[in-house]
Amino acid sequence: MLEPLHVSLASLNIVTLAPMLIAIVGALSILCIDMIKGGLHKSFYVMVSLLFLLLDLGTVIDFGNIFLKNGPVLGMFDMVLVDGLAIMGQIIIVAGSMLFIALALTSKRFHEYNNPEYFSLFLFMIAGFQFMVATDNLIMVFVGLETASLALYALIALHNRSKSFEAAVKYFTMGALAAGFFAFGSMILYAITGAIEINQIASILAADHYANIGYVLVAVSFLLAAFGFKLSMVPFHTWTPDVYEGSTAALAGYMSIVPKIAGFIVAMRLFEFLVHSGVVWLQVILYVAVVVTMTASNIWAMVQTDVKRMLAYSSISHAGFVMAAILIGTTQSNTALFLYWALLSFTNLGAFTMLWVSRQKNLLPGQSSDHPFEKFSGLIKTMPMAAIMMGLFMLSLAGIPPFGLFWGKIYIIASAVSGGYTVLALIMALNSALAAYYYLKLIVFMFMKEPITEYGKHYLTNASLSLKTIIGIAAIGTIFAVVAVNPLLKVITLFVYNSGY
Amino acid sequence: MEITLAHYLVLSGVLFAIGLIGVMRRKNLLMLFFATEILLNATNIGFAAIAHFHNDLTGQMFAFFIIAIAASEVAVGLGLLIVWYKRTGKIDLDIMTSMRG
Amino acid sequence: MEIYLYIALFAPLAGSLFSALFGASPKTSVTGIVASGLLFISFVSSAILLDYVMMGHTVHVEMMTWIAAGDLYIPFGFVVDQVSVVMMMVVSIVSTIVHIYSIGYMDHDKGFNRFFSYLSAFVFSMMILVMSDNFLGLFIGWEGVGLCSWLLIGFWYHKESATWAANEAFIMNRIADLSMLVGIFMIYWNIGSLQYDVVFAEISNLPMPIITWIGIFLFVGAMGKSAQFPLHTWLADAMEGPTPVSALIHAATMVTAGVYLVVRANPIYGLIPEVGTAIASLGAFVAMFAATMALVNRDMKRIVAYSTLSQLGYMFVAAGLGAYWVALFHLMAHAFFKALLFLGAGNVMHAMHDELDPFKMGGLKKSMKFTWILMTLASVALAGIYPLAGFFSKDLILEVAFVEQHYVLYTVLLLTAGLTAFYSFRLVALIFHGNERHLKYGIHPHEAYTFMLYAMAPLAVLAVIAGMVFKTPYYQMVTHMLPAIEYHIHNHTTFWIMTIGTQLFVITAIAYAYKKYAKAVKVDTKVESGFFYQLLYNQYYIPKIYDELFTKPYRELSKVAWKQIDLKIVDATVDGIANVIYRMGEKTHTMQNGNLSSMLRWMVIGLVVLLVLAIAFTVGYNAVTMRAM
Amino acid sequence: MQEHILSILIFFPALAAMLGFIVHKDSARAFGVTVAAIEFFLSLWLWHLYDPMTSGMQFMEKAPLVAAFGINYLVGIDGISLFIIILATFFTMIGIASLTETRRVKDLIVTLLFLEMTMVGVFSALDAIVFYVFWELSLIPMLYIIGAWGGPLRIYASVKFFLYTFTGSLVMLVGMLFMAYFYFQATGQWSFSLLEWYRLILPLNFQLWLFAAFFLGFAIKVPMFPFHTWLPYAHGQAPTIGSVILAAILLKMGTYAFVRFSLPLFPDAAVYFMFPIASLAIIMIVYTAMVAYAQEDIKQVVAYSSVSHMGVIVLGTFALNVEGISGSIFLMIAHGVVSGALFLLVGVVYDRRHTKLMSEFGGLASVMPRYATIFGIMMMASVGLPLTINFVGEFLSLLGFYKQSHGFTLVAGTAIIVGAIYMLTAYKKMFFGTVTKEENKYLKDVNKTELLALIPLVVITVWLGVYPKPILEPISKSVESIVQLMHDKAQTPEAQKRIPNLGNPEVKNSQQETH
Amino acid sequence: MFEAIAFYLFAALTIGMFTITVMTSQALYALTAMAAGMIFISAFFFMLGADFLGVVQIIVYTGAVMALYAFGMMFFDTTRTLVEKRNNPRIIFILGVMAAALIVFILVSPIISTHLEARYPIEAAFGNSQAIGMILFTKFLVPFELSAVMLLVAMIAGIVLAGKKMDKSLTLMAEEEIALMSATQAPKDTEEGAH
Repeated sequence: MLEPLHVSLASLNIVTLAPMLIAIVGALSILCIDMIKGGLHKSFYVMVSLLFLLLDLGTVIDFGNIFLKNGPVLGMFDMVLVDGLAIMGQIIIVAGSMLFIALALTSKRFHEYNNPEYFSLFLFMIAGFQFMVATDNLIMVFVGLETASLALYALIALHNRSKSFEAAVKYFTMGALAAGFFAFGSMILYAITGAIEINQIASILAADHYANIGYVLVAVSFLLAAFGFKLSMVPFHTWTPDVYEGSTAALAGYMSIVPKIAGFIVAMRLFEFLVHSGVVWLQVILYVAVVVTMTASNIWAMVQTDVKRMLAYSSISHAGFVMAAILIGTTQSNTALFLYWALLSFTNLGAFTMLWVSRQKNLLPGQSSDHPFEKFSGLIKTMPMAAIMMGLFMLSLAGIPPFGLFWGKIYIIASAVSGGYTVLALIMALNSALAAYYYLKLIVFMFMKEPITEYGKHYLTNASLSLKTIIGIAAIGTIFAVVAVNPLLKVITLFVYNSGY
Repeated sequence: MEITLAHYLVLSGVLFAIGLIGVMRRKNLLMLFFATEILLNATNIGFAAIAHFHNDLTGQMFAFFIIAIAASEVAVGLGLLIVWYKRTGKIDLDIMTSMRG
Repeated sequence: MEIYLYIALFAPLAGSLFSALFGASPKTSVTGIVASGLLFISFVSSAILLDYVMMGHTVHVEMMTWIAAGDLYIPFGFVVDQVSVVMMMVVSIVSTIVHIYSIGYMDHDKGFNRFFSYLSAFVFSMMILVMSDNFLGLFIGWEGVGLCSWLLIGFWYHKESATWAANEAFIMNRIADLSMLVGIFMIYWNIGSLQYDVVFAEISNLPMPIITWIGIFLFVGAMGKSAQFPLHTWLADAMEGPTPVSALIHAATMVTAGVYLVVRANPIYGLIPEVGTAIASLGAFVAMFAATMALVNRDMKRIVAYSTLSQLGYMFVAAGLGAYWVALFHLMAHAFFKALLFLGAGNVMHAMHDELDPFKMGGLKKSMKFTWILMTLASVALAGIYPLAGFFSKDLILEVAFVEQHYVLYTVLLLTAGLTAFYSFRLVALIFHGNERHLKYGIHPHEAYTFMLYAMAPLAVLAVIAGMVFKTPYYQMVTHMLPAIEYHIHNHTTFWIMTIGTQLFVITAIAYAYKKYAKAVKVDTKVESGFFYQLLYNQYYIPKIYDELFTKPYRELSKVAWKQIDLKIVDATVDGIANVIYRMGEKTHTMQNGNLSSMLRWMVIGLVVLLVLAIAFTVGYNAVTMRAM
Repeated sequence: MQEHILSILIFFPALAAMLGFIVHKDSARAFGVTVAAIEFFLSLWLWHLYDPMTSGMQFMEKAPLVAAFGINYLVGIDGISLFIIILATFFTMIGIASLTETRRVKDLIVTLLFLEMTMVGVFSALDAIVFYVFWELSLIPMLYIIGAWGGPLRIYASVKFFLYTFTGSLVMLVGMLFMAYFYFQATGQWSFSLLEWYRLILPLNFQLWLFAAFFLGFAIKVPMFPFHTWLPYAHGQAPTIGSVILAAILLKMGTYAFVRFSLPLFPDAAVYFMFPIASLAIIMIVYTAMVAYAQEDIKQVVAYSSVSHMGVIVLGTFALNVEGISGSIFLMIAHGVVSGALFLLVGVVYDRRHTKLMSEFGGLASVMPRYATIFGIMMMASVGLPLTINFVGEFLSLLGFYKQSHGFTLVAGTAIIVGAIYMLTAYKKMFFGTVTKEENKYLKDVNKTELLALIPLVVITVWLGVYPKPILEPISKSVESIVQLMHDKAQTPEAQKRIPNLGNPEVKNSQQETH
Repeated sequence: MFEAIAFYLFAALTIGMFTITVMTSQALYALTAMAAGMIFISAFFFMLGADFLGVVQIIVYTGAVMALYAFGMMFFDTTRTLVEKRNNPRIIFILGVMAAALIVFILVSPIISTHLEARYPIEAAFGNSQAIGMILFTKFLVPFELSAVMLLVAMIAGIVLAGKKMDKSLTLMAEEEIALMSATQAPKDTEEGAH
């Protein structure tokens, strides 16, 4: 018979699970509270969620301190890995979620916020993402990913209108296909290495000197396809605009930040060792993918007529931009990735919130989407402050200094330059110019055209004090990003470098 | 004639390909979901086979979790399908083109 | 002495600014009087300086730094020496007279004040031009007179022809100015300074080709201002300006600036006699060329203008042959009688209500006696009849050509002298003699204001005596600076034959002119329709050729540059790139057709592409490693 | 306060602009004038404090921005930037004072004040990234000014302006990052400080690439042929104030950057590319002059004339000697004054008639004599008449380049001919002849507000034409140090030959003083 | 030998069944074929000694998943043939065959890896289920718990989405309507929540 296993509790490092557990507990308690007393106002749930997320963030930051002292920590039979990437990722995930959950505090009533399940699912999703980044075990990645994704599909659909159902179904179906890819890719990796922990896979492959290069490449192809979907790389990106359009601006903004950073961290763990071991194929493929993703999505964004769709394409392009960091694969570039994403979260938060506050419940006659450009026409004349804010976020997205994203941009481009990818740096720079066109388009509408009266009534109607505060936070974060860049850079470099990336 | 790992892997690959074909050609959402199940099942065979030939349990575990994931997906997928059906009365994905461009 | 220098220089500026103050207000004679008075002051100062210089001194001041960058140092420096003082005198005398004259001439013009402002500004520029002690200072004046010339030619800006002529003059001058600038650049980079004294001291150390080029470039600059072929067309057109302007600028002073430059730069040209010969040849050519055009022209002022051109040719002959003092002397004498001639023409124009065709005049000597006398006097002087100024200066040039053994030049100049006499008196005869053809047009001529006539009187006196009286003291003075070469035909017989022969030739020409035009005017249609007549009448078709060869092509080319190149190529490329990108977006964004099935297919396609690439790479990789093994 | 004067100068307008939001719209203009005037006097004070005897940077301020990446807030000025800054503050003041715009004045004023901040910032930045920040930031107010207050094609024009310059400067940004990377490789530290970059000596092939990258950004801004096509649209559509600022200051950023970046950082490349660039400059001069001649719209004439003049500036810059570079910097200021004034003048007539087509006018000299006079003076300055401000610059630029090439200068010199052609023709069309159009018969001459702006410009035009020394001397001094630096850094024999060695400039200066 | 026969038999059956699932136009056939295919797959698991997996496969798939689908089908009333428009079947075919060919091509080559070692060896000494249980509750405890969370999420999502709550959009309803609705439906809702 089996010998009883003796595992000391200390060696388990149960505490490494704490952040995720907090989120899960939060989710469960929301469910319980709803069961005990239904019909509570959404602000209650928002605050509860915020509280749990705050706790969550606190623990993560605490781990950060521990990490800086002791280095990476493994826990729970090596299932949970708390290294710099995981901590950085979790901070962005949790902090981003905190900012976005508050967007539920609209002045208008929306279906999903009247369901406590929404908040519960939201917290579950965060837990899922946290698991996903805080491990290098492919099973954990997979399960975490699915937990988060399933919750996300439901969140999208909860908006309860046909477009959001359509979005959810599309997202779900493609997600299922991507899950298949992921599973198959992992299977092949497992076949050739017998391991499902990424660092073990890496070491075994290295020890074999990549004897089964064909298998590796096929596995990488599948995994690339799976993460290409998650990170919306062309041609796996097709869900992005539709899903963004179908979901609320708040959720779309959220999707442009949090799920992607989780994806990036896993992609970083998965692909960088390959890039570093000189798998030329992967370098070339990534190179092409980065360039195509950036360029194609920029070009498509130009011809959009809806701001949210435009921002969707723009977020594809940003993802492509950041993917370059993984291709470059130096400490500097990985640092740049986090820096960029942190800055992007603020700007995107602002931009999507600006859309969110202008959301009307019903489409006007002749209006085909929630946020057509015409809606913003002449905004400077009717609502100057709103126009300036939106303009600010657009400029930041376009990478105009000294606004937030510019600093991320130069750091990534600088890392490309110092990583030897000069041409890539140029392409990235020129793509920013392409991107400027469509951001400018919105600015043109807002600042240079005459207002269209029937839209004027609906602007800012969804705003509430909390939403305005969030816009304010985003604006401050965007304008004064330069102050934060230096400390961010230092901290991130420490985390990234000490995690061995 | 011995059945090797390659046999299983080829079988897994073929099934995966069938799944892919299904994913691509199905217009009925429900049947499209069937195809995604096939994809996951194909992978499961592979995992089990590799586990067997490596004499290692990890593969089986992976397959186990994949089954769990597949089950969850079905639940959510069907939920989505039901709301969609309630709204439109159809589960044909060709009518699902209100967003494009 | 410096104070006089400054007075001479800045009095005209003061006059100009004073008049400018009233620029937009209605006519006040104050402006005319003040400007004239200030010019007179300037004249007096110049005279004092002349006296001072005559005693063998020179005045050299450096007012302030103008441009200093790197090694370049250019001050506002002024020098009054033997050469510049002559010019100063000429300029101040003629301009004073012209100013006074203009008070009457412009009496009825709305732009009276403006006119004086421009005119005085011109004098100021001219003063800078002649007094500057460096090439760039000269260039200031050079451009300044160009500007004033532009303003004054186009004074009656409502006239299309006037403004056109003004622009033509300016632009043509600019062409020459470029060459002059290049000359200046060459001097600077080879010598490191633009001060006359430094340059002239160092110039001989330079290699010959460089000196030659400097000489050529500077001369091309001079050609523009002095309207030498092929940059001559503007001068005749410049007659669109008010007549006093023509008298001052386009006869007496500005156009002679080119001659002044060559004279001033004599240390340079002295080193390059070949260039000098070329200058002389061009001068002779222009003398003849202009004179022929004057023969048939039917525009009083243009005739005088061509005569000016012709005389400038004479001056360049002298200057080119190294007889700088002769050139300067003729410059001076010419200034007096040509200004007189123009002012007389101005009187006639006034009387004739701005009619310019002498064939529509005649018999004016009755009503305009003084003018007749003055113009005849001026014409005689121009023709070079003893003992008037022209004789001393122009015949001297003939002698120079002869002595220097340039017999071709000599012949050309001699012939030209005859032509000069002919057309001058053709004009006099047509205007003042014969029938009063103008009555037909209902014009009743009257003499000009008396004070205008008085104003002209000094010029008449100078035209008479300048040669006789001034020659010796002038020679003594300027030869301090200019090469002192006496041009004497040592063989007395030859000398007398030549002198008398020339005089006779000229008198014959005058007589012929009188005979042909004094009584009745027969229009000889056969001659007039002849090729030569037409050729001359149309100024050798040169304006037309320029128009066809430069103006029109330039305009067309500009149009092409804008409409075809700039808009259709350069800009269209930029927009094209943008459009291509945008179109690409429009074409390909349908890939996002919203159909889930095709979305899934895209994913599978992506996967398959990756797999194909993976396998292709693997196969290739294996092949390579196999071979390596 | 004195040690922070530059920061005050940069951020005062921005701060005031923020407060400007609160000011009531009727008082906005007065507020704008006040702020701009204070700023102008601050800049004059800066001039007063400036020590003309030193050639290095003065009023340096340094504060770390992103220390980990070597980005510092580093500002300072020398003789080159000082006067452009004064020009910028001056034009902002004049521009606001003479503003005739009535639509949304407050927004315009606020925008202008922000623009002023960026302009001053660009010319005082000594850190490449800070420079870039202001450089890019300056696009936005301009974009807004053109796009919101412009003519019928304003959106096209403004977007084109923005995207074109933005694209160029992104390439430049890559160049900057490369440069910083080189510095990193050489010293192990990131730095974007120009002064530290000056110390780097790069291998030739790197210089060439980097030069090209920087060049693209600058050339589009200048704008050099064939990147100039945004300019006519921008000018054509921009409101008067926009054109004035654009022509007077913003274009100068490009040429200024050549002097600040391209020359001292890449002396060998500058020599290597001297003739290609000179060729472009000559094409700019002649070709755009011809295009200007063909224009029907007076504003377009002035716009193209700007390009033509910028050609001379570029040529002077690439003369690579003290005369040429000083001349080109002086010409920047000169051209700023003159073209700014010309645009103001065009604005005067546009305000009255709402058309800029020359065929709509004619004979204005009799209707608006004062206007015609001022226009005439400015036109003459524009064609480079001596004793006007432009001449000094043009002369020095051409003189400088003559040292490098005779033929090129000869061709480039046609600037003075072709310039005269289009300017005089335009002037003739506008002012000469008889008044044919009924609307033109009763046009009002320039009024006091307009004179307020124009008279100072006329005064400056003549004053600096007659006595350029107060400006030229500090410029020349600063240029000397740049030329010397270039000479010292030059590696190729060609470059060492072409860039003069000034010896020890300090010694020479003192000699000149005694002289 | 037996193994080979079994393998080929079941392989053929599975491929056949799944092909039917993918190709048939009858949803019922598809469902049935898939259920059959799933069961055949479990045969492979048994052959490979993964007894536990085989059992789970049968229970979860054929029991739970298929039941769910069957319910769904009843709900959707898709027993009737559904006409599926296909725009370009050739692309699908080509892509499918290519994918299959590529995968097969790469997978037929033997896996050679010297560094493979079983970290959780399958020992014959005790049953597969025991071994699974052993590592499931040690090594794979966290994923196991996580998948519990995942299932919970799926359950909540399914209930929320398919429930009555989604029938009416709270977004679009007027305030009074909601008040009315919650008054009438409140008891029901809590009941549902309790389930």
